[in-house]
Amino acid sequence: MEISYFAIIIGAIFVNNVVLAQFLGICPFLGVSSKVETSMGMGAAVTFVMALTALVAWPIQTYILVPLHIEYMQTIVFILVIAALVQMVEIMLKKLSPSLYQALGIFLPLITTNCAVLGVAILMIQKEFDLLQSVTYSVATALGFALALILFAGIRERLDFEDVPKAFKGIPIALVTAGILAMAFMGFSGLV
Amino acid sequence: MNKLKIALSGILKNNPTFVLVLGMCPTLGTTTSAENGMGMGLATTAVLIMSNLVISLIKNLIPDKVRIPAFIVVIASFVTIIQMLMQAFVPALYASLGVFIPLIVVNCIILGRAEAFASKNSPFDSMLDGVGIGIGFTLSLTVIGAVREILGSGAIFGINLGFADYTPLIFVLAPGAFLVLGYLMVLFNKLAKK
Amino acid sequence: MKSTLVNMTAVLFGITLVASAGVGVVNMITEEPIALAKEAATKSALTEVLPAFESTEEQTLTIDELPITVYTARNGGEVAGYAVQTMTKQGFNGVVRLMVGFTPDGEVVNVNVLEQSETPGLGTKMADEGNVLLGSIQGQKLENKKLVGGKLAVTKDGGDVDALTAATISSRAYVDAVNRAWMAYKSVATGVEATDTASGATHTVATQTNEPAAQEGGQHE
Amino acid sequence: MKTFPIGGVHPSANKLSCAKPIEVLPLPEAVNIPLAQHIGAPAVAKVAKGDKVLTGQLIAEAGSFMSANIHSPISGTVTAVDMVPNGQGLRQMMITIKREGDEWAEGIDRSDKLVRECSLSAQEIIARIKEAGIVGMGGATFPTHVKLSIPAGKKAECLIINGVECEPYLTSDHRMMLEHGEEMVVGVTILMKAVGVGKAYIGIENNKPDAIAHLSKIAAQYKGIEVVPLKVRYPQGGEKQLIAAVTGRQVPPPPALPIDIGAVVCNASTTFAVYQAVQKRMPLIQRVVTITGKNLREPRNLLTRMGTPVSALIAAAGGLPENAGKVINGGPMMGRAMVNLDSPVTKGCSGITVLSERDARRREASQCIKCAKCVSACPMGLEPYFLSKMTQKKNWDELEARMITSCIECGCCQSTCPAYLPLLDWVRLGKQTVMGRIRARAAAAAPKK
Amino acid sequence: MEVLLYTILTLCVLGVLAAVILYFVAQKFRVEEDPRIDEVEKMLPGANCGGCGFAGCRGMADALVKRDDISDLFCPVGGGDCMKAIAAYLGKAAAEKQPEVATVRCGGTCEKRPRTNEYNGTKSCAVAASLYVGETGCAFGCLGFGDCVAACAFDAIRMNPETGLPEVDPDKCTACGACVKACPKMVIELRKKWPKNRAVYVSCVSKDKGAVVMKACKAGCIGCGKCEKVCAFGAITVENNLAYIDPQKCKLCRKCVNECPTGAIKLVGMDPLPKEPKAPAAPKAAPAAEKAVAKEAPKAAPAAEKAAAKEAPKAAPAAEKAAAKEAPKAAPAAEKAAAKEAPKEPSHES
Amino acid sequence: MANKLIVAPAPHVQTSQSTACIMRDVVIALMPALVVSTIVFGVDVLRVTAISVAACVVFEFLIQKFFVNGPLTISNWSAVVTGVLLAFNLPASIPWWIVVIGAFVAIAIAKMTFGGLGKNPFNPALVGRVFLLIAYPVQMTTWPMPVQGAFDALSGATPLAAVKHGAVGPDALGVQDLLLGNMPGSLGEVAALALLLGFVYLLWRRVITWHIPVTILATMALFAFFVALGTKGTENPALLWQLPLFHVLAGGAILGSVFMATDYSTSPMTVKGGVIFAVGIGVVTMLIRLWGAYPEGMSFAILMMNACVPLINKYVKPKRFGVK
Ligand SMILES: Cc1cc2nc3c(=O)[nH]c(=O)nc-3n(C[C@H](O)[C@H](O)[C@H](O)COP(=O)(O)O)c2cc1C
Ligand SMILES: Cc1cc2nc3c(=O)[nH]c(=O)nc-3n(C[C@H](O)[C@H](O)[C@H](O)COP(=O)(O)O)c2cc1C
Ligand SMILES: Cc1cc2nc3c(=O)[nH]c(=O)nc-3n(C[C@H](O)[C@H](O)[C@H](O)COP(=O)(O)O)c2cc1C
Ligand SMILES: Cc1cc2nc3c(=O)[nH]c(=O)nc-3n(C[C@H](O)[C@H](O)[C@H](O)CO)c2cc1C
Ligand code: SF4
Ligand code: SF4
Ligand code: SF4
Ligand code: SF4
Ligand code: FES
Repeated sequence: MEISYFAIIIGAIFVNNVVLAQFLGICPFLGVSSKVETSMGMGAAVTFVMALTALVAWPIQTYILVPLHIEYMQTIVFILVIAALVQMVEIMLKKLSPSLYQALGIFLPLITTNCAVLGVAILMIQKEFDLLQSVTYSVATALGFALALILFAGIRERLDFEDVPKAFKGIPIALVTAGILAMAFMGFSGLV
Repeated sequence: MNKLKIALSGILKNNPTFVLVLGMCPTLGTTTSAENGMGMGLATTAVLIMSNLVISLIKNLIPDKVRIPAFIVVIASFVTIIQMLMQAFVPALYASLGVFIPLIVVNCIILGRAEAFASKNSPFDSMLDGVGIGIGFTLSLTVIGAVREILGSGAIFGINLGFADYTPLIFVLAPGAFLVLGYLMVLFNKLAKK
Repeated sequence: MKSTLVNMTAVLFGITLVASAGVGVVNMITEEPIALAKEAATKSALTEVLPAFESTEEQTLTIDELPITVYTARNGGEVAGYAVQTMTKQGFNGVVRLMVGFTPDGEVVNVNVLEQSETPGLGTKMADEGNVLLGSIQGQKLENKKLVGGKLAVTKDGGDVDALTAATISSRAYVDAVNRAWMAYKSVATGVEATDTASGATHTVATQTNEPAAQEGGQHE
Repeated sequence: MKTFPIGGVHPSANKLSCAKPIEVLPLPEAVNIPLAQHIGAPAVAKVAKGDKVLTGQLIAEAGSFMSANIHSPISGTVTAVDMVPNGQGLRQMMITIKREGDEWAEGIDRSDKLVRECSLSAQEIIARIKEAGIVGMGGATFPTHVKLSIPAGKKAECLIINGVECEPYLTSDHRMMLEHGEEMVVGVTILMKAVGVGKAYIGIENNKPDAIAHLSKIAAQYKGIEVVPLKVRYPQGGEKQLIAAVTGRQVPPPPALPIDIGAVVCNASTTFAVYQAVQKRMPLIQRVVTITGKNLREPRNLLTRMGTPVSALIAAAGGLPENAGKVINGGPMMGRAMVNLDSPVTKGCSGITVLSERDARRREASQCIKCAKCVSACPMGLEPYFLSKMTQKKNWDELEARMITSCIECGCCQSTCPAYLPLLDWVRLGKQTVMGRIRARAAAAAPKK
Repeated sequence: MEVLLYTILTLCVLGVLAAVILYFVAQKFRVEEDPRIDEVEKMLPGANCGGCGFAGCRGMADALVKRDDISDLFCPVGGGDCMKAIAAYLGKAAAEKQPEVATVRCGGTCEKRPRTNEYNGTKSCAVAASLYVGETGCAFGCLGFGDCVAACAFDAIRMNPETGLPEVDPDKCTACGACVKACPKMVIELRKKWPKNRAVYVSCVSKDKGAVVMKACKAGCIGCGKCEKVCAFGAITVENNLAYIDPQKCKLCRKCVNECPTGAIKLVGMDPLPKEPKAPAAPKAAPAAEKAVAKEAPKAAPAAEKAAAKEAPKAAPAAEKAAAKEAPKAAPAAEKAAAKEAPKEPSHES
Repeated sequence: MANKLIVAPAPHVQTSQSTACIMRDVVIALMPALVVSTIVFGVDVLRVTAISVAACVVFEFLIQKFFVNGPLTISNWSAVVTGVLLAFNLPASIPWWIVVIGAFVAIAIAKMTFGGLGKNPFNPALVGRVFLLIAYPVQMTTWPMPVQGAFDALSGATPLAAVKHGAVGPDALGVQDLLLGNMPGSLGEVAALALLLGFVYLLWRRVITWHIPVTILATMALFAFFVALGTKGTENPALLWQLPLFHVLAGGAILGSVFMATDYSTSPMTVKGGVIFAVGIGVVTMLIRLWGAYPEGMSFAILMMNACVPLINKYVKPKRFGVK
């Protein structure tokens, strides 16, 4: 299927933002967004893992699951691969680049249980992308995640600073904010 | 520990949605109606009970380095089974829950409970914990779904309440999900405190 | 437990063995019901848009870069009608998928909306019974409509298909999908390739058990 | 017209006493002379209880380099050297003198004769200034001889005389420039010599056209002195703002000083005092003080001996009005509210402002509406709202990063806030704390070397 | 059947592959770390939810192990029990120390200390203190704007609107010292906490001369030195016109209280001695008692105090009342025991 | 002296321009547009505005009374501004209950949830508007015709919608019509000239500075210019000025840039930040207008950039004195 890369990118970042429109990866979105700097690290880590996932999951689907007619094993296989991969990257990063590990690695365990990663792997297969498209899609999705996360962290820092009403402090106000942000992002619909 | 307490704590004290704030994706993504919310809740509950049970059975056999992969394979298997069963017997619900069914695997609640509870407690207790948390999750999702359905489409469990023309559609869309959950959480905290 | 090579491997092997065996068995059990369910879904979509038929035969074409499936329904050897599963990406929120039924001589029998993610209350009206879009084409031969550049068009664009209120975009998408269906129908029914179709018919598989293009799970609401 | 580059406000000028000539306030019966009338170490008392002193006699000596001499403003007997409450009610070491006549110490030329020529060297000039105990009279009370001793490695390029008087109400510098313009300009030439520059600017806001005209005429007779009219805007008189307005150059953030960009700034009254000290050997024992306020019967400019109780000034202006709410030592933007009206006039006191109760009481603060008026009013380009809020949250590191130490405490932010938030109250506290932390850090780092 | 076979094959191969790769990667890239981090991580729920503000449980474990003060770290999933267990494991529970209590040393109530001006700036002691003397004539006393109240995280200190002075609830106070740091006037002191919250202290910090003090405040210490003379234990010193009672030397004999002409010495939790003090035995008994328990941190109260406790049963809690009545002779012992136990209480409370 | 002396730290003067005064000025600045709108659409305009303002004020009062402790602040007029601006974003034919829901969302969700005046990160009136747009798309996109001199070519669509769907070209409406408001549209967006009058008033009263509005409009015009250049510009030079002018005058561009993008609490605190913010709004607006599904992108663009404001405030600092 021919789809322009531009359309994939814009679509994944703005129009169908993972967090705000597709509801994937909400837990880290709410959990790791209280500081802008942290959320940048998380965004980078997710981008890395998602790209890696696409690179591994697509061949597995195309060259193993489909030929063997065991597509129903998609979920298990993908998640096993992702989990092992993430853990491996984490172990390696810790050794090879402690500074990078400090910046990104600490987010890695969180990512295993981030449904955005598995979600993207499944969706990219569903959308019948080829390998390059899949990688583009994954990275764009991750960037969308990072964008939402960083914007959101900025707002939450401000909310912390401003002493919002006690009852709303923390997650509730974050959810309300996310709701309004989602409304704003709806403005992009139809862009691609 | 009091067995009943284990099961009940998942509903109020450890409510996965309103207190632990876990598993937010399906909570937001599948609660367009009470029915969908409930369906998702039940599917998750089933996986949760079984994975808790199995993980607590095999907990002592698993080396540290492969703990996460091992747990996840167990969970994923149950999810796949549920997925196939739903596909076969409730295809409509399966279709409307979409990608969130396979994503039960990564629902933080399941792995979270596996690590926090099942890997430390007896199989029976773990199952009870699964039941409690599952019920808590299902109830929360049903309530959120119901609120969104009433506000957004003027119906509940598909029964039209007669004011559909006046309801703001936004509640069945993405922003509405966040808003409803946010305000319900405040409400829950207020009520739970009393 | 300590993480030695042997027990790490053994444990993961054991778990994957048991897990895969379990899942495999359940798969074997559910394979048939799933297929049946899918078939039932397709069938109900087909029966809704077609006159009575006994068997179908499936064919996938690519029209304007989108895959379109044509089901040729037969009663015995005779063609009872054509059901075209068609789609467009010009909906207000992306993909719209329709099943359009034609009589053998090209009259639109009915249209079934398989998938859409339009705005509830606006674009979703295209799936309502007796909506104006359907009303504009049901029971008619499309070549008799007011065509613009050989294609069906909404009134705003010079055609005579009435658009849904305040949802011109969705209406255009609907019409676009119907146009595609029409071309596919023409290419299959008359054997003539649709004039502006990029690539021709692809493979033809004459079994009913073959999976129709699955409904994508991307829809979220 | 020239002015400083960012921020600033336009408070109503209320220069009630600008047309009132300088008059001499009758000598007080007793004076209290604080030993710390300047920035730096307090002076060390040279007299004890019971000592007789003459007007202009040295009674306290500079305690260190950064300190200033103090002379007796009257003649009489020292009755006490003790802790006495100052204007803010805080106890301060003061010398109390009971007046007996007005006998002057020897060597002081009290005539009005203008002495233009000055043949002293720069060192000698600075020595005389030091001896006369001159400190900045623009409010900061920085010992002038310290300011004029250019540190090794630095070079002054120009002298700027601060005749801006941007504070509302105050007119003492204005009157000084009008009535003693000649002497002041001679003072400028002396200061130029002291710091070794050939160029001096006298910055005056153009709401004092008479002073601009008067001084321009006089300055024309001298080489290298230029009167620079400035657009009216508070805090033009702030040292950094004035330098930027006149020369276009900006002093970098602390710890940089004006001298780092070659500028030396002296207040107009200080310059006059320098003239008197160098040419007439007159120590700094009196100054012009504006006593003003909308409800005062008679706002005036009074030549006042140091140590005179503020109450005497108020009495000379017709007494404290019935509805008086606040008495401020200085002007309403930067002055300090007083609790003790018996406290003395000091070297840095250019005016006493009396506000009615209605004007004095702060309006009720509400919440910040993020109008950013404080940000655009801040002449130092700071974010007062953030600084204030962060001080309340005790986020000192962030405060330092946001350059709270640059704040000149001008009050533009607070006076412009439509929510009436007490911004400067907090910013000042935050600044003090952060400066303390910086000093502590420096102290901790020092011994290691 | 074929499909089943492939299923099993694929997954098992992947599983084994994952295990082998993970093993070798872990071997090759092993990093030495504080083993306690692993332990603590295990004690955490492992939900990796990020709810603690760290990225995953390991981040939290790392912080728990590495930070000295872990009181502001909290795992919402594990809850209080989990945090307690970890604190115990890491041995980071607050070290036990002599119990202390924040004590406000200013008696200048609204009534005793007339307001001379009206403060209209930010209601903050720090702001007011850096501006001027305060609303009263006393340059040393409490300003009354409650910085200390705002500083207390335990709601242990409250402003009494009647007196305009802060009051410490000794049962809630954890002696964290936040208020002491917050007070710009250094009015608050952490003093030894006696059983039943008893205390004797000079409730004034003014170093002004007596005459100045008397003008500003009727409750201030004028530095007359009478208390210093009457104290048998040398606990009181007068310096800069201000008396100070050393809590380590004070035996709560209360003689100074009656001596003070302005009432600046405050007595808490006990009735004052009768106006004409007789109690001849007391001073003598005391040193003996002191010697006996010299090693015990909070020294036993002298017998005289016991007598007082009997005289004022309403002040003392029921249990002690009973003890005092039943065995007046044994009282000192009982009290001693109580005193020994006392120190542990507050740290449990925290 | 009657009382005790009052003591406070300097400064001892405060501005007379209070919060209430500023908000009142905004209301005054909106009045010309209200008058023009009433002439164009009839008394319905007053009905909608009155309901909106009343509902906003009542909701704010109720919430402060029963849910938040703290002083009542309805006297600061900010709810009135929100009410008027919300009304200005609605079609005149909107049913009353939708207005009330919009006011509720604006005040209760977008403003008071965050702590009220000055703390909300998103523009309340716009949140209300966008909420309604998504919730009641039919009612929100049904535009009444001007009571006099209906403009046929548009047949009930706003000029932007009409142009977007290719029904007419950007030159279909004369500049005069756009300036005077002779077109279907929401209450406040139709009268460019009246809005500009309000702009001048706000500038004069020093309520806002020119940076944000002018930058937004300039960005939009530039964007449109380049688009025109890139598409048909070479064949039809008139388009080079028609398209930019059209986009600046039509729809909510002026209303949004003058009154809504300048909302204090939801715009950056520095001039530099404001310019970045404004460029963002201009670009996003044009993206949505030209290629998105919605004919009008101003509301979404402002909300989207509102979300960026905390980051802008964090990283864009004012020009510090003495720092190069
Ligand atoms: C919240 C919202 C949702 C919309 N959803 C749709 C939709 O699903 N389908 C559609 O064609 N237009 C949709 N629109 C677009 C507008 O209604 C657009 O003006 C309309 O499609 C074209 O106008 P007309 O059909 O009245 O000529 C939506 C608009 C809004 C504000
Ligand atoms: C620690 C310190 C050192 C100073 N050193 C010099 C100096 O070497 N040369 C100089 O011209 N001014 C010096 N100053 C004076 C200041 O630049 C300035 O004139 C004084 O602080 C009063 O200015 P203000 O009223 O604007 O605050 C110094 C000031 C301080 C506080
Ligand atoms: C906000 C502010 C406003 C000031 N306004 C004046 C003023 O109007 N006139 C003046 O002579 N000094 C004013 N000063 C003091 C000057 O900064 C500086 O200290 C003085 O001009 C140096 O001269 P001096 O040391 O001779 O006083 C002001 C200072 C500040 C911080
Ligand atoms: C210049 C200016 C513009 C304003 N714009 C809006 C606006 O667009 N929407 C709104 O709800 N309130 C607006 N207000 C009112 C008020 O600031 C707004 O309710 C705050 O966002 C509430 O915190 C405005 C106020 C001013 C001074
Ligand atoms: S007082 Fe400080 S922060 Fe406020 S305007 Fe002046 S320099 Fe800026
Ligand atoms: S001037 Fe006042 S209201 Fe405006 S931003 Fe600054 S602190 Fe807030
Ligand atoms: S701040 Fe600390 S020491 Fe002070 S009262 Fe509170 S708990 Fe006690
Ligand atoms: S004790 Fe200190 S901090 Fe507390 S109110 Fe008094 S002056 Fe303020
Ligand atoms: S359920 Fe937790 S990230 Fe999606």
